[in-house]
Amino acid sequence: MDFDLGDEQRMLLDSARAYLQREYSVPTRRRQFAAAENGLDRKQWGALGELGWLGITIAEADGGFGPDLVCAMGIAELIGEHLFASPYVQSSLEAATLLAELGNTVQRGRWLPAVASGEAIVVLAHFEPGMGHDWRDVQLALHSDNDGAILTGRKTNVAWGASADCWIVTLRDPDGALSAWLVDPLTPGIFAERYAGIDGTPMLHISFENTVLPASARLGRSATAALEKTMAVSMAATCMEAIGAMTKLQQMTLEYVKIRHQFGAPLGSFQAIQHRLVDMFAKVELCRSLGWLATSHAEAPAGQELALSGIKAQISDSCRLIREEAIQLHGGIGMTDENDTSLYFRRLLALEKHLGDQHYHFGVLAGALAANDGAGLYD
Amino acid sequence: MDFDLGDEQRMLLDSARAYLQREYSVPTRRRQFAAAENGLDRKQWGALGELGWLGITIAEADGGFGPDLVCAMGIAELIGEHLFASPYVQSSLEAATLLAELGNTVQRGRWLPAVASGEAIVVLAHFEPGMGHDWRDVQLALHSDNDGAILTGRKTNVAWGASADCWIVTLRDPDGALSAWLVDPLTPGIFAERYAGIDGTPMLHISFENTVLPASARLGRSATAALEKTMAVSMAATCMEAIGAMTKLQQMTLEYVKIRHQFGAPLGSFQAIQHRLVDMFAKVELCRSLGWLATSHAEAPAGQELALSGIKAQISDSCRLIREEAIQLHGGIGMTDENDTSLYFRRLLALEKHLGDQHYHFGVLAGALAANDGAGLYD
Amino acid sequence: MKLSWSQDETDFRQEVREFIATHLPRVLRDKVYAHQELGRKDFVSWARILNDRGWMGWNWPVEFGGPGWSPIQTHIFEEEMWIGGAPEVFAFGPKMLAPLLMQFGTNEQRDYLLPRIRSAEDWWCQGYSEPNAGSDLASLRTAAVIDGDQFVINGQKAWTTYGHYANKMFLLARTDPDVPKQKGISFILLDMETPGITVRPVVLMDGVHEVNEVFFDDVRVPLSNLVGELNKGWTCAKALLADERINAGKLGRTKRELRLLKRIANRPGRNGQRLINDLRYAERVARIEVDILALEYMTLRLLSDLSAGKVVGAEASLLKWRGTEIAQAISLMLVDAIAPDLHAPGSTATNPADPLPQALVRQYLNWRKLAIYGGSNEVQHNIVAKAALGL
Amino acid sequence: MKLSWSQDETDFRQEVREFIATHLPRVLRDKVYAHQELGRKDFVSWARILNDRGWMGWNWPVEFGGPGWSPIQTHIFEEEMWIGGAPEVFAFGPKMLAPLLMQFGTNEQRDYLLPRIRSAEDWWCQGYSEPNAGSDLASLRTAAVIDGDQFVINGQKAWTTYGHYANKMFLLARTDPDVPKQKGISFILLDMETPGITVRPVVLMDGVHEVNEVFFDDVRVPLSNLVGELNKGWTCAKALLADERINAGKLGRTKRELRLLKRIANRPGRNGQRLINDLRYAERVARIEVDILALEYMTLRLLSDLSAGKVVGAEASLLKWRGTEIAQAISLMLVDAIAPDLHAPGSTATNPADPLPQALVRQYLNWRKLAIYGGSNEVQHNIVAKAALGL
Repeated sequence: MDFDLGDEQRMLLDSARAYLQREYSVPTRRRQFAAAENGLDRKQWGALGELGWLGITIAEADGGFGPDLVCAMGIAELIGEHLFASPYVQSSLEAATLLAELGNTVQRGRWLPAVASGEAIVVLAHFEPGMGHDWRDVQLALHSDNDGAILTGRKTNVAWGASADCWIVTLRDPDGALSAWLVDPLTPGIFAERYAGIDGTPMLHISFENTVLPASARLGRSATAALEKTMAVSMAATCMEAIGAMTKLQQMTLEYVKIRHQFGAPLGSFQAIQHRLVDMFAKVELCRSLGWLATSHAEAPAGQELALSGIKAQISDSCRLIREEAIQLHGGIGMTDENDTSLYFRRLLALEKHLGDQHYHFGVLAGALAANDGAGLYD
Repeated sequence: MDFDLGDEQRMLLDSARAYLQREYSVPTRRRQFAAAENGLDRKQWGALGELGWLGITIAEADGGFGPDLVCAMGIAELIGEHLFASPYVQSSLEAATLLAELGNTVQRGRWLPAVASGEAIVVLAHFEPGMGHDWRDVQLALHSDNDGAILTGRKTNVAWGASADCWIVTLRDPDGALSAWLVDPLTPGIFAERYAGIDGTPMLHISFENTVLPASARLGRSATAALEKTMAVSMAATCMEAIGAMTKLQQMTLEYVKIRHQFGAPLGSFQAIQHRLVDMFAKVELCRSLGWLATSHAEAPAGQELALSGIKAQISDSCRLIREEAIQLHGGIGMTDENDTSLYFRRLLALEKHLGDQHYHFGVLAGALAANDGAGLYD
Repeated sequence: MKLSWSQDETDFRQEVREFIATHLPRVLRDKVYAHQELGRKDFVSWARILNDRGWMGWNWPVEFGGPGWSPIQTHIFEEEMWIGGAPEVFAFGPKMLAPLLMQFGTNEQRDYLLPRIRSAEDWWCQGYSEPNAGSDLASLRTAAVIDGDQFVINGQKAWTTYGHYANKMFLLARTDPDVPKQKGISFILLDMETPGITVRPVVLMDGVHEVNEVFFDDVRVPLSNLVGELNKGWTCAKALLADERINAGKLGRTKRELRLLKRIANRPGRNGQRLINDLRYAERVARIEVDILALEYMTLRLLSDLSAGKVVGAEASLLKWRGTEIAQAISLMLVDAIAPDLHAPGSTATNPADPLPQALVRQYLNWRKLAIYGGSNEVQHNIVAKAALGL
Repeated sequence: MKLSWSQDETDFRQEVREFIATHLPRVLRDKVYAHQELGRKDFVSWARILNDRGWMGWNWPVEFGGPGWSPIQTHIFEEEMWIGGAPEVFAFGPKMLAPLLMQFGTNEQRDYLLPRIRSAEDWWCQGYSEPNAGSDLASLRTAAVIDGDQFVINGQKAWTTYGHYANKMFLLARTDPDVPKQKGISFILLDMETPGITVRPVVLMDGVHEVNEVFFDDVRVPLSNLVGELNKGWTCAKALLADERINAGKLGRTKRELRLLKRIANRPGRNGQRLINDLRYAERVARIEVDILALEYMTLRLLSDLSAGKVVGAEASLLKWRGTEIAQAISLMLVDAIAPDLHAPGSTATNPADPLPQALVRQYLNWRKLAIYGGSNEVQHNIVAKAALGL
């Protein structure tokens, strides 16, 4: 049992924290979404590469400085805390994991150093309309001859898709196995529609119409095991981001009740309010313990799927409680679009649902308990 | 929509309230269980007959003063409030309903006037070991020739069984239908074991070993419809009794926090405590509204089974909340056997479980919603 | 005691239902059912249809031009309006100001204003809340100073719902700064066109402009716009606040959303499964159904008390907070039912043919307000603690 | 960072587990698993076995005769004790008084008392709570007046757990009535045989005699029984209370009850159905499992902090209240699982061959205390509000 960070990890995270405090704020996020073409400043992205954020998940042999998942999860937590809008999780965690697990020498050489430096952004196009919470439920099928694949169908909820230089698209092979493909967004037969996620994140809805992918675009043979690992990593990152955002929102609420006066006294002097803030604090601290456990599991995800489900379930549940309490304790002011609280609220709603909400994941656990005569997270 | 009691109903309930206030208290209950053979004072029981309690559910033609279920439910509420220990629900509601629905002239004449006067006590022996919450799951089967029935097997949880002059035993006919039989407790081949329910109520566990019941003991042909009505009535009475007990426990807790000082002030001056008492009050008032609806449904139970399940579920849930909050707000003193709070706690646990707890009844509702495309209590 | 609908009540409900079915324009109804934004015109056009039937003052006595219905009838009417998909008739004019004018207004005020409320010629907004006086309403600071035969108003109101639609406002202003909080407040009417008034839109996190800030800079209104006595405005406001709370449960709307929830939960997903067949989800629906049932019969019980002339006090607070809790719970369940396909308010939906999912997210975001406005649910708890429990 | 057990930790756990498996008398283990009442002899016999192995002072440093384990090892040891079905070794002597003697005691007190705690020769009880000083401990009134070389103690203690088994008590008494609450309190040891002490049994609603009232009528004890400085007893008590809170989670016991819960939920009913196959019930189990997981890793995180020499403050309160909430939730689920067959404590069961159901009801009733004693969960909230949030 070792809960401590190493010195190098601590240094990288300290510098990341300092960077975000200096360079980023919620107003920056608003300007970012309002101004930049895809909501992303590529120059800043390059700077992150230099700071070591983007390559920390990538082996040195592939042009990175890692892999160090613990550090990456620490960055995810900071991203959540600062509501930093970027394809960090998509490119440096999801795509980098898939490329490292599945890519051949050419594919790795083409993309991993570029992801690590920030030169390239690669994102996963995985979800499908009506897919629900089960990431395994991929139905988009390829029709292939040996030279490649022909696709017709749709992917959706592709976060930062319009900023990407390359997509990794997941498909069903004719034999039902999962496969992953590197796809140039400019390939003929692709139509992308932009929209914003509930928290403002730029998203893509992608339609394929007889799109032809060359055989060389295929990443490895079966993508199932690599996707399992990727989803474990992504789930842990989602948890850590949520923990960062909850921590910040709980602190904002605490500060607010200390200054807001009603009935001649600060709100925070009323015991009923105090106890609710204590419950928020407790929820966040319990989630933080689970978040580091998720990180630990993401490093060696074999056999930890159920535990990750449980952790995501609890953290999703807390996302709801923390955001709803934060608004209620702020009162009307917290509901306004111009107040930061409402942005954290919407981000926490997105994180609650992303990769499965509490109802889905408690269902996974319940199903396992019922099927295994009561064996679940504990025997 | 008429929520008002009639004048006669009001008078009877006023006199019942006055009687209980004058003649009964929790210490009386303790003495009653400690002293009387079966926990019942037959002289007092006769007095209740004279006051009109026992015959209020029975038609005048059968020697009663009713039937007036609204009044009977009002009495059930008072019984709950005073923790009055008696076979009122068993004899005057359950048995009287079954006798009225199923009895022939001889059977009615023999038992109903005696139940109404208090001369006789009749109770239902219905539950079976391992039966769970579904009252329809009767498995004790009769082996019959046309002259009657031969029984081997067990009934349990027979409240006030040892005080009864007659039991009504429910059985499965050879064709699977439910039937009900009048059984003299002294019939050869019957062995009864006494025990106390969680709240102290005297209970019987009954074993039948080749017990022979004459054909004349049979109540009507099929007992299904009559049992459905009986259970609706009994469920409403359980709800009303729970409401009475919750009301009293909530009041006791309110009074306690007003006098108990901690940290230099009455507990009731702390806002967190105040809000919890308000939530208790709200729960009880919402239950009260449901309780009267249950009463109304018990008068015409056809098609109301689902609604009664929903009402019992909510009230069972509140039984838990109210008793647990009452103890927590009393602190240690409420947990002692000699404190009234602990008696109400145990009674509310019994009422929560009796005739199905919240988990069972919400399950009934959930099952219906799933089976009927979402049609439940509302369309 | 008979807790079922009488023939008269059933007939009355039928009459209301048929009127809505025949007179509510389909396009309006469809907008409401689809949770699309309604404009001023939409609201006013329906109000005029109601007025033609004599129902705009639906909770008014006959002497003031209302139908003279019982509290239970009023309840049935409102429920049918919600369930039938009618645009909301906002309480500000007909249900909040009007009863107050009947009780405290002068004859001139009544004669002039009540008919204009009924005909929807006037759209009233409420000037109560201020940035530093939320649930602690009595700490308001907007001042009205008497200058000759006029009040001169300076200050700021917040959270003014549909202030940008309204041509009139009733407000609470401080007319005596030297006495304790509640004592120096007056209840004043004003025209939104009066010089010195600025209405600033406030967009909530659902992306919708519904509330406003209203600024008063030397706004002059005649003294005759005072309702009731000078410095006795709190008495008026209190009567009105209680009314607002009974109204706030909005049981009919909750039932309408429950119906929608079931429709969505009963839709086959892409693998043919229906959410309602998951017993865990079905139990959540079951629990909310019973919660609604309890609230409904609690409401009917209090309305019945009201009919019998009893005073309904702290229990109205209970209806407000339980009603809003249940509404919020349903709005969350709706979001859960459509997740993970959540899109930002105002963003293009993946399937523009079905804008409902997006509208449901908007509703969830918007309905956070229910537990905050009209006296937060925490304040309702304080009220019950004091009034009902003596704490 | 590596949140999995090291080889050393696994080996240590195995060592403890094997010791329990080989040295814990079966009859004791079976009684514990079946939730049967244990007597003084049962507890003491197990304590002596532990002492023979050198583990009775399991959280003590080597210099005082303990094994010198790390906080994580201590945690593993306690967990295995619970899971293995060992009788509880009550904290009063080894875990509460002993660390305090090590910190504040005189050499004489340590040399005489610590070995007697390890050998279970002394059974200590705690004299803190009073009828009017529950969670507000500092308002206690029991007085100790100095008379020559003795304290003369008068007053009353309440909720004295196993006071009828104990031969010694440590108590807080007021030694200076003229200063504010916390300031005039001293920490005093006494012999339960001292004249003037009356122990009155208090039966709780589970029908069990576990706690007592203890009355002091001119009880004389030597001044040398004072621990620490005169009037500085609160400092001692505070150190001890924090310790009590970390202990109060009793995670291992919770895991043991979870295992029992699953065994019961997995038993076929009379129609062959198993409770665990009801996904609604399975979800309840799933939720409690994740609650336990969160509490477990929160505990390990704090123990890790403790090992690193960091001060663990308000978070210990959190462990106490979450731990007891979860334990209570499991005790309720156990009752739900065996309902409706609930019988009174002490009543003949329908099936005396299986007294477990009755014991589980007794446990549910008894465990209401968890959220009350050791500083109620409400007081824990107050502590966190002040200490961690600055409210």
